[in-house]
Amino acid sequence: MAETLRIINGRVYDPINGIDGEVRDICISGAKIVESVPKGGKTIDAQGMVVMPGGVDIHCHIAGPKVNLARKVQPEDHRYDVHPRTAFTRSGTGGTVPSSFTTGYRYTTLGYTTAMEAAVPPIGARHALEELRDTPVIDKGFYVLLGNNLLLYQLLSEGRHEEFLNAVAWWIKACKAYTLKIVNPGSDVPWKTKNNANITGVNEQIGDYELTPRKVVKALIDAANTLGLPHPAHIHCNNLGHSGNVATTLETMAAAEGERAHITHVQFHSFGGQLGKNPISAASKISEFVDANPNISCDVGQVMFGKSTVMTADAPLAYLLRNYTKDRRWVNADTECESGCGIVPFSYQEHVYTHTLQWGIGLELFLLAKDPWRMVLSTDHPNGGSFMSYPRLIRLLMDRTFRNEEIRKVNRKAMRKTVLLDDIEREYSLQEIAIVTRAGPARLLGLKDKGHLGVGADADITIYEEDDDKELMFSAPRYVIKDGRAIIENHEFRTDHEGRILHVAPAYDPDIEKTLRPFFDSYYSLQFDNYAVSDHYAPGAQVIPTGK
Amino acid sequence: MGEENLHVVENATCTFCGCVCDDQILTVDRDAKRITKVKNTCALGRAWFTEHAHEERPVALIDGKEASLEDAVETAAQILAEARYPITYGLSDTTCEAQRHAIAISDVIGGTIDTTTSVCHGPSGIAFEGVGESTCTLGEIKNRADLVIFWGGNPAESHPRLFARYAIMPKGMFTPNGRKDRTVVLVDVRKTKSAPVADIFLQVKPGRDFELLWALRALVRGGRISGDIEEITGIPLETLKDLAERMKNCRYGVLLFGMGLTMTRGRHFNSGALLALASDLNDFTHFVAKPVRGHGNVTGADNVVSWQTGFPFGVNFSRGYPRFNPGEFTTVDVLSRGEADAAMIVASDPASNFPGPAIEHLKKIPVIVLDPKETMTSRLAKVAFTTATYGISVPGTVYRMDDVPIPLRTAFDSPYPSDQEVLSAIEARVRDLRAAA
Amino acid sequence: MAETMTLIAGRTSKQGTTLNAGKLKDDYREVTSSGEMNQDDMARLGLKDGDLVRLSTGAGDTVIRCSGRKPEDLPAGLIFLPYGPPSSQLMTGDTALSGMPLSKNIEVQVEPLGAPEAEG
Amino acid sequence: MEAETLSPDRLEGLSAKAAAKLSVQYGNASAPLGDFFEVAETAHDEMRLSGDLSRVKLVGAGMSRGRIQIEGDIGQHLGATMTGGEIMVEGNAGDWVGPEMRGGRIEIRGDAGHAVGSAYRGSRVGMAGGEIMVHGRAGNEVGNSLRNGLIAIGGDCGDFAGVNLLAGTIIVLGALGIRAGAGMKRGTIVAMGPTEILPTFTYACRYRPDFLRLYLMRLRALGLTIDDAQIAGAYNRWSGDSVELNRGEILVYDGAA
Repeated sequence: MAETLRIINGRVYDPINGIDGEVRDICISGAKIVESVPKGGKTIDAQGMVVMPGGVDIHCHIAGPKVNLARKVQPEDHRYDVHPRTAFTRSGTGGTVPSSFTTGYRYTTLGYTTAMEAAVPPIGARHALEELRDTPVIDKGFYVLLGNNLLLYQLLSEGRHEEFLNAVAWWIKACKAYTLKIVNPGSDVPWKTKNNANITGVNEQIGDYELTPRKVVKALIDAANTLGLPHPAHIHCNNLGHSGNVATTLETMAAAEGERAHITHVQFHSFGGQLGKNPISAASKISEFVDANPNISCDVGQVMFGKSTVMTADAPLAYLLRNYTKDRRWVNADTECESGCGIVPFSYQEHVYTHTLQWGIGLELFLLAKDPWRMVLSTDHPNGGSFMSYPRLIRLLMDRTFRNEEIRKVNRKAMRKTVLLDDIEREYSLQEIAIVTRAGPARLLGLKDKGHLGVGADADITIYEEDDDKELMFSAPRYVIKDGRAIIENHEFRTDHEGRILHVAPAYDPDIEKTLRPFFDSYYSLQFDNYAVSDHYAPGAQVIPTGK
Repeated sequence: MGEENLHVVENATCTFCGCVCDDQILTVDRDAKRITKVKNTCALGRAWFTEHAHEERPVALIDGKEASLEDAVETAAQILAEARYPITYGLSDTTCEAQRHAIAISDVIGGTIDTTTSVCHGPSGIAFEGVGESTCTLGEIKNRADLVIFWGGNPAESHPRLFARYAIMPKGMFTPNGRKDRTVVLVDVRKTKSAPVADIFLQVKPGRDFELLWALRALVRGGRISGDIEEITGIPLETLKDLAERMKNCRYGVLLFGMGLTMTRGRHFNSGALLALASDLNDFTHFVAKPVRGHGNVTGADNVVSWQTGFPFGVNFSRGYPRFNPGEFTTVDVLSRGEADAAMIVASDPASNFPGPAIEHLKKIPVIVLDPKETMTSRLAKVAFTTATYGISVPGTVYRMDDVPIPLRTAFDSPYPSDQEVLSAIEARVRDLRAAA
Repeated sequence: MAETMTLIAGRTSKQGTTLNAGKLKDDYREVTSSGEMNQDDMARLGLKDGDLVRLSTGAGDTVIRCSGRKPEDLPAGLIFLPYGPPSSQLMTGDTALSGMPLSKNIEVQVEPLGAPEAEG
Repeated sequence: MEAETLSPDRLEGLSAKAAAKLSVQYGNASAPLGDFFEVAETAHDEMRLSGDLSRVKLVGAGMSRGRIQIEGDIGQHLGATMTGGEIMVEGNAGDWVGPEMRGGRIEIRGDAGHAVGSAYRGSRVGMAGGEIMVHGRAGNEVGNSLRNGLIAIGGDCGDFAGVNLLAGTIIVLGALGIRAGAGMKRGTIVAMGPTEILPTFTYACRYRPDFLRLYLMRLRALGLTIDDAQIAGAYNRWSGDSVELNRGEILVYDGAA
């Protein structure tokens, strides 16, 4: 007989099921939400509290090769933010790139129960999975980098579409990934062969390939949709951080031609102005396009002031940013045939024009969005700031007075380039917060059992004490329930929990190995037969179905 | 008789050195528990696989007397749970799966965990924390590198297949003619067996690597350097200028460096100078650097300790959370200063390669050893476990010197438990003991 | 008449292969206690291939068997010795905040002992 | 043992009884101060420590005021990140004297270990204010990443003095080890003894720096041995490091003017 739990008297926010703050009971049996449970089981009285599904982070960097390099390179980031062991939980360190255990526990202390690592090179999949296994409590998965893959480029440029599609499926399955990720498509070619150059537009030819970023993006968007991945191609556009990149971003969105596509940390891609000059805000342009095109979804990638760590598969970007910080440290790591990454310790400051503008653009994107289901919350942790700053971001969205106070503190010149000085009235409701932090991301990820509290849903539930200070309210939930178990009760950890790996396993024609093997034998430094990741690395994983 | 049971293991992985070649083909006699033939290997790999007929030893010894696995685990757990300053060291010749339990034990008992990194490329790790690193996977060297510089290392003897498989000979995407498409430079204090492969050999005066690297940095960045550079380093200014130009003008350059930098006066600053030089060169072209790591899974140890604690080695848990400070929490220091009151050594032999004062202290405290073979350290151990060898009788994960994780295939079963099995048993027991305390 | 020279401890393939057989085997002992020296230095010290020298530092001392190398391969004043118990006898515990004891380019006193006693 | 408890900020106003109850870290467990120390009545924000403290770490860490007098040797991390107050050590000190300190004063009558007034690993800035005086010798990495303040060493010091120096002054009355000032951006390193200069430094001139006289006279007043010739004498000036801004200087005493 499975353990049961009943949550009573709480105000429930469950946008997917159209429940907006009604007081009602939630019944849990085992790891699932059920219609009812027999009387007499364990009960939580949520009188005066807010009940929401567990938070879902659609885009963060928490595990894998580049994350671990970023940990290693910043001992000072950990030294003054330690995470002691408890009777139930392992110790670790925090900072902008916490250790694996601390990452899991800290997401839990915010009421988040699912998080997706957004960029892992295929060759590092095994590594990412090993780290995710040491990331407790939350369910987790990762997106595999295929946007600069040289074999895929070859197949695509030679018009071998069937093989291309099968190779994409093979790679996703071999890595146990959740979806495919595209980062600055085409950039690795000039980066590695032309004195660290970068791609400058979606229509520029990629090296000697008969390809452009637009063709690569379109082909991978189609592949993801043809394979019926629960979450579409997850795209980091070209020209991140460059003035005027809004044009590139709009062209990339248009390249989807109506097909489903997710544009990530869109704040970084919403710059107006002229290349080489100071950027200005083009948030409204992006906002209008997204509202008008339901096939497109975004996460914001909000910048929050303070310490951050730039860590990205967009190596040319990190190379550029290393000149914008006093820190001596710059990490670059090229990955054979597949990818690369760059890391720069960074911090966003209120008095710096560009930093403040980015902060403003992010807020604009939230406040202008007509459909919050397709403009969900992220800081591109830890690029825009740590996930630990989500509560503060929520307060900025929910509390107009607080927001205006903050706006007055920052670089005035930058604020004038946004609409924020017009005292925008919009304040996010609890329901809207539930959408951008849970229901929305879960729906975009195609996680049917997450992001809501209906019968059959995973019993991942967060219970907050209502408070006028929304930052306070969202930084310390009273209860966090994962898979039906109360992990946090009265703000304290009561037990440890593993959480599941989430991945997909699209079907492919086994003959594709005839195409892959020779390429591996020629250009890889490890054996084809040692490349694919075995189940040993994802015990108890949940395989999300693909296909229409 | 064994003939019928000859068995072939393809794509096996050699864990003897940091090259972690995963293309080994083993012929195994499973009756005799021996590997009789190895293809695609080097002298070190052949010895690693073929010399590995396991020894007839008890699974465990307590005070040198044969003991049951259970009693040994209990005694080890008692020692660790009661210790005030226990240190765990080694871990570079075992799987990541085992390493995870070793760290868990240190966390639970408030101990210190350190790996052989601290006496290998630990200084490079410290340097990394100062200047970062431009680096790559070995396949990028194979596919792209047209200038390969070996500094303070002797791969011909320490990493024999580094030349043939990854760095000099292989034909790659942009190096279709293999060796012909590369210029190879070797910098060392003596003409080693690696010297013959080099187009250019620079014989630097002993202990002058830093000055040479620093001068190169200045040349590359257009800074001035004094005229007596040849007196100081033994290398003429013209030769240096030529090298600087080659570096700036190559298409994809790589600096592979060894312990000629990390073990000499200057240590972390020597590595730092080289890493900084490689980064500087990216103002002109694409340039990477890579420490040539020694043990089969020392890189895995760095990775696992890093993701679990935030720090790569020399981590102390005595306050209930991880702290990092080389020179304070690194094993040679902790032992030489006589601080540790118990030690667990996993797959390493400090008693044969640590400085005298450290070995003297090891003799004074209860030591727990996990090793497939009898070693000088296991001889002075209070509790000694005989464990199965990773990559031969134990599957799991190891990380190549370029952080690429590679799975292990087994050749034959061992009568002994794996490090992971022993360590997880100890972990379970110390958890109980600490909870009770 | 001891001289000051520079010791370099390092890996060799022989040290590596014998290590597999076991560190307590004679081969390994043999390899790790056989060093190389510049021919001219040996001549000056009146040493022949196979002769013994005592190496000592502030930390300790050890006796090794030495053989000659040509000056172009091994400059004067250098001694090369494969890693092992003998070389570690010469290291001190101070790592200068690096965790790494100095193991290469150690200043050592070199004292020629002449031919080894017949083993028996 | 780790005893950051031993700082005027923590002890001020406490009775001996109360002070004895404060905890220190002994290995992996905490224990009352009184188990290890006999606590006499403490004078108003002034402490005296005696006995063998060479294994006691972090004494005076984070202190902001008051005075600590240590009769004998002291362990690592003395006065780590302190912002004010004064620490006086009669004997020798371990590694990391005043790491990342921001203000205050530390004086060591004997020798100090490595990394006097330095940055911890990963930190961009080391000592950023205050003064450290060591009458005896010091180890490697004196003033690593120093940004502001004065470090004076009475005897010789080890290698890499003033490595990555950002600003501030290091005065060594003995000889410098090798590679002093490697990577320095700005700031001044002064040496009385002979020293080997990195090839990336260039000789500028021989002169008599006025600012140095003031420093030296002050240090002499504080009890370091400095003769008139050194105060009035001439110094060879090297500028570097040319791999960085080249705006730092190393001054080496070159006899009477």
